[in-house]
Amino acid sequence: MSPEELAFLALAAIAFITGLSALLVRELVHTILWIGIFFVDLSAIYFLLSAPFLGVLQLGVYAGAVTILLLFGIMVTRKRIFSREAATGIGAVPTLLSVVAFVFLLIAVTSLSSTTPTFTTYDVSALSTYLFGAGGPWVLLLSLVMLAALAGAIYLVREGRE
Amino acid sequence: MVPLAPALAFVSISFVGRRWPKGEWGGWIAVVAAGFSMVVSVLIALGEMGAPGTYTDVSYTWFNLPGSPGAFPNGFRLVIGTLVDPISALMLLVVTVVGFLVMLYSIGYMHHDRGLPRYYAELSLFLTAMIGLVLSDNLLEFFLFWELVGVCSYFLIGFYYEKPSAASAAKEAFIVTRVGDVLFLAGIFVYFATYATSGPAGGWAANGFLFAYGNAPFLAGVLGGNSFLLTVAGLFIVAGAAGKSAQFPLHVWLPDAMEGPTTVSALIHAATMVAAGVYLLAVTSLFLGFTSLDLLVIVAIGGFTTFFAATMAVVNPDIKRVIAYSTISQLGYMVLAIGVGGAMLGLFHLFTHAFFKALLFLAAGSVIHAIGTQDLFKMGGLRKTMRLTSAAFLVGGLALAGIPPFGGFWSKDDILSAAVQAAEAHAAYWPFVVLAFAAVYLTAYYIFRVWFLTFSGDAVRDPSLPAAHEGGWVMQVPLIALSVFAVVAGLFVFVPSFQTLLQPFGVAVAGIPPTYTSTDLALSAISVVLAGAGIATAYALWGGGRVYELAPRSAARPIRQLLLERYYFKAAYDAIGRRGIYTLARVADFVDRYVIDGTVHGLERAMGAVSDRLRRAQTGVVSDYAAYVVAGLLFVFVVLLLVGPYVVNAWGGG
Amino acid sequence: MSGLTIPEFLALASALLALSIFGVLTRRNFILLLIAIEIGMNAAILNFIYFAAFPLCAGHSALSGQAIAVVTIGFAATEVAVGLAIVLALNRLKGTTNVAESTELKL
Amino acid sequence: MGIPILSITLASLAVGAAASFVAGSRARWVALATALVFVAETAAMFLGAWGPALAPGQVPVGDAETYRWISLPWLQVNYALGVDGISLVLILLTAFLGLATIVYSWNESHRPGPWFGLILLTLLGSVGVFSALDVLLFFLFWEAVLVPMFFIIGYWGGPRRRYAALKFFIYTHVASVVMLVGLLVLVFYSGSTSLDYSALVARAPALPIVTQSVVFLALLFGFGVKFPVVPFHTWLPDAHVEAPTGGSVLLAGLLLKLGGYGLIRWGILLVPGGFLHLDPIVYVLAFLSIAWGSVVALAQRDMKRLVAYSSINHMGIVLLAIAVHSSLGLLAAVLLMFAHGVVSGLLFMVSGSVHHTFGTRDLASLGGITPGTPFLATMIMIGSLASLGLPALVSFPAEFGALLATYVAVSYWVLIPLLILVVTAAFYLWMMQRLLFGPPRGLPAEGAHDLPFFERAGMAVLVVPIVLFGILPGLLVTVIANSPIRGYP
Repeated sequence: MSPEELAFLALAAIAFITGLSALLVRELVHTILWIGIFFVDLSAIYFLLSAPFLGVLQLGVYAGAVTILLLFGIMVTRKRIFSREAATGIGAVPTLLSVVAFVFLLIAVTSLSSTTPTFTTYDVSALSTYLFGAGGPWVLLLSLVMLAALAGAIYLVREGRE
Repeated sequence: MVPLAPALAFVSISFVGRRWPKGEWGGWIAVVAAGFSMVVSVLIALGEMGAPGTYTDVSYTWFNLPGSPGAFPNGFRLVIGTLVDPISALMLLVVTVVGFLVMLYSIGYMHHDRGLPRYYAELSLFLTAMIGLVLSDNLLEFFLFWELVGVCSYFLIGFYYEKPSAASAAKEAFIVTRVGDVLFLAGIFVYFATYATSGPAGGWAANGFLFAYGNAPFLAGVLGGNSFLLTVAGLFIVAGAAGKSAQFPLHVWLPDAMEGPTTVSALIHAATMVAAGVYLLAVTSLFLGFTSLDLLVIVAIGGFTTFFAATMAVVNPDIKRVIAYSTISQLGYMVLAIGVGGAMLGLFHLFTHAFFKALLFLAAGSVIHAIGTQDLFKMGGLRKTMRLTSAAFLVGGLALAGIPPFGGFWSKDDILSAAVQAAEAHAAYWPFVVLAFAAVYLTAYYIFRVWFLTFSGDAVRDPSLPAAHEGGWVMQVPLIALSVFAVVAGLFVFVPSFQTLLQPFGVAVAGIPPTYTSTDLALSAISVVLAGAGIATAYALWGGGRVYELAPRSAARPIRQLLLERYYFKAAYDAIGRRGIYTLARVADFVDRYVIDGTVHGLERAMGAVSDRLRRAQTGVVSDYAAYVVAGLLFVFVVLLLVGPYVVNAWGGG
Repeated sequence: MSGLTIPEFLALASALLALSIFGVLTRRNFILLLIAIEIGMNAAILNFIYFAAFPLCAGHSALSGQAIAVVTIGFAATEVAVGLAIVLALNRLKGTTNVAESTELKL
Repeated sequence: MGIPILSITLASLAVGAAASFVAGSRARWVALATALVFVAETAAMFLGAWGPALAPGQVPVGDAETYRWISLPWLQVNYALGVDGISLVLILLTAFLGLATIVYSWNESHRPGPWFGLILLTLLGSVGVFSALDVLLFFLFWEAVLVPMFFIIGYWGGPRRRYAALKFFIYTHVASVVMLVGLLVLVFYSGSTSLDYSALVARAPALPIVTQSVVFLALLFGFGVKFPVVPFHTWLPDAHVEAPTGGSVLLAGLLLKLGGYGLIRWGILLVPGGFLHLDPIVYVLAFLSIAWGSVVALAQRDMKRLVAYSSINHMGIVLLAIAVHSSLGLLAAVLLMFAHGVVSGLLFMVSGSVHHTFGTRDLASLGGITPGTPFLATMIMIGSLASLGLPALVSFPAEFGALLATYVAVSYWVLIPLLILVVTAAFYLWMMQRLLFGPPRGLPAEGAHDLPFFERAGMAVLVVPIVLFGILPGLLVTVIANSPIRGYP
């Protein structure tokens, strides 16, 4: 077993545990903590897959901005920041559904060709060339959506003040 | 050209008739048109007499579907045309002569009625259609005019439409004959389909399906001489003829049809339209052919009806109805004649019968016109005030009874001797031949019962009736003319040039002219003796103004009741029609309204209930919706995963 | 990076997606819903990046995998921003962030 | 044909309809002018109709017009119009009925603008259905007939008009959706990206029998509801009873024919294999409709309901003639559709006039109307006699052909429809006896006036084809034969 493999398995285990913990803990602020770790952990996986730009992006956007935003949301909507959520039952049906989904996905995944494909790496500059060349429409679309989202978010937040 | 004149009369009277100040104007137009047709018909008949067996056919395409492979390789072609041959010339004479005389008589008889333009228009239309029927050169055209005369009959029976009994009699007549008509149509289908799918290519494509002398051997050849199909087709034709000619068991409508004016009864329900059934049988037997089973059925129907109808005539108190039963009975003789292979003998009887039966009806009409009732038991002693009518009725009665030398004797006698000959070959015919002989006795009895009740005696039995008087000259001339015909029509058979009209193939037909061997003479003697016995019985019971009453406890009373109720046939048909079919219709209507629509409404309510349940699933909680989405997606995926490969294979691989 | 094969790797993504579904279906707090959705998004991004690194068929421009991942991260961030705006509006209107208590969708 | 006569016809009807909507009380003149123009255009089409005969697989090309409409790599929709003998005869029927209806309802005072506009829209849709040669175009016109009829029933109708209009709409709309699904399935299975009829008719008959059968079932349901075939018929009596007279005339005269036309053009010509496979079902439905319509009609007291059930009976015979699947049968089916169109149009007009004149259509409470209203009585007679198949009137050659073809195909089964003809005669005679004969009953005390001029004129417009084509059916037969039915056995 190669070091990369070992590293991946460890990171994967961490990702699953942190994700689960983020959803299950009853203290919302702890959730933010767990999800932060989760994002950082995924960022490491991206590095492992030789996608350093995305790893950085993950760190910046998710581990940074999104986590802060979520924390901010909790702070605004709560009178006391550290308060436990009411216990919610886990529920048989959702569990069953998610287990079925997992099994189904596993089956789907194993049905894919398991021949080890060649590992390819990319330059960051190649990615940026692609993004602002052939992938231009994607970026354009993203910017449009962001603009619309900006307007929408402002509207949503403003409306109640009047 | 023959039917054109009455057709023009029909059109002109129906469009402008109401504007004319007097109904008679239309009547005169109709009379002139009918007279014109009569003259042309006589010319045609003379032409046929001059050249025996002439067969002239002129036809036009009516309906043409070009050929295509498969069922109709030579296309589909229906034609309309006129066929002039000896027998159509004969029928033409009957139709136009009686038609003209009845039209003339109508001017006087219908004088007091309202709606005369309608009457003359319908009568002219009838004459047009009847002439068209006689001149038809194929079965379809025959059927077309067949239905048209049926409709005219319907309207004319219902001429006094304010009378509910007239309206319902008209309906009954139409529906009962319609039963025969649709079966006739089925028969046409068999012949047409046989001919269209395997007919001679050139002949079919060029001429369509015509009455042609070659058809009978052709059909017998294609279908096999005694085949099931040919038999069935023949039976369908027989059913159609039975409906039109009021033969058992479709006889019920004719007595009720007497609700129409007497002139109509004379023309349509005695001389022409009802004879169309016989004509159809004759034409079919000549051109298309019957199988032996068909012939047995025809003999059975004819012989039985002859007797059956005569029994009902014996007790009836209504002067017109007695004559109507006698018509049914006489038509039975004609049918019998066709069944025993003497189609031309049947047509000859049709010829003589048309005259003497029209005479009887017109004479009866004269009586009704004079005293305004049809009840025999109210009449009496009219011989004194209505000498001409009484004499005319007597002539008609003698002709009907079959007393030589009057018309009915010669034709009926021929039929009976032919029937006996045939029965010697086919033992199964015997019962019906015997019935036919028995009917001779009954016929003489009932018609003289009518004569004695009406004309003999001293005075009218019901004093409230108006004083009797003869009608005007327009009514007397037809009576005289028809009396002459009634006497001499039977003798025509000895005229060689007239014989050619009864020899459609231009060759001699058995019994034309009648041969008198010793057997024939014996049979004639029997029938004359039977007729004389009938007259004697009538005189004994009713002569000199007597009225014969059955003893109160007589065993004959129930029989009389049975006969008066017409063997309960009408009641039974009414029950089938009203109780049976109408009840079925009510049930079907109920099913339609409540079961089918109820199912629809039930579905609607069920949908409502289901959606009401489903609505509860809408909790409004986002998570629940998400659960539905996920479950649905997963379901689709799983199904695709499990079934997908098979589907892909089934579609031919992807 | 030679030892890693597709199933092992994608198994992680599958597990994360299942986790995300589980979260969305059970959690009642709006913010937790958002977090669960983000986990699912990350599972998807992970797949994109993975298939960029191990393209299934040669010659395919695998760079698009990474490009889409970039765009998706952008979308995800946007989504969180809008989601939080909704949370704020909801909180102001109803005084709660519990989705079970906002049932406007019900007929 | 250099002149796009079909497009001109459709355009003139559309312009007329639009003008009627805004013309207010002058709409009747607009409508009359449009109808006359329409008649002239129909006549022009007939003059161009004597072209060469068509083979079974061939597209009708009488006046073919094709323009690309929607062009996508995976979908080609054309604006394609064309007529052959079948369509032409039915367009002629449309012309007669349109003119008659407009003249008959000349004195419509209740919002005449929309009334005449909607009638013209119905005509427009019908002509479109009869000439469209593209699935999408056909469907658009098909639906375009439904909508105006819905409003005609729902706005000008009788007391239960809302129920009737809704029932009519739901039934026929569900049916048309099923029909559309069937046609689209056919298009996609045939591997063609074009919705054009010519593309379909070239490929569809070669599809596997199973596919064809499934498609045919969908089409049979879709067109069958329109026919209507028992047991999907209950919308018809309700719609007729509630519809205004003009609506009834168009409903019976035209809308039912859309079903028959659709089944021929888009049904059996496209999926002959499936049709033959499922032929027994069609026979059963046809016999059922014939018997059911006639027997139920016998129990009706409302004149319009009676005529409506007789329509079910007659359209059953049309279905039977189609089921026979021979050239004679198809010919007779088209001829019978024409005949039934004009005859039932006339009968619904007289029912409407009876209602206007005497205030009721209840046969049990009316009687002896002949002396007071002889013209109306004559029309009732002509209509009834034509409907029961009297020779020399237009139904007879059609019924004769249909039943003869039935006999050739299924031999003695033909006795079922034949004996039902007796029942048909019975209920019409019963109606005439009740209404025309006997002592006067239920008449207004001051005596009824015979019909106003425009009602007479409207009926006269329909009597002309009834008598003319009854005596000379060959005129129509020659035209109908100029169509793919020539290729059938």
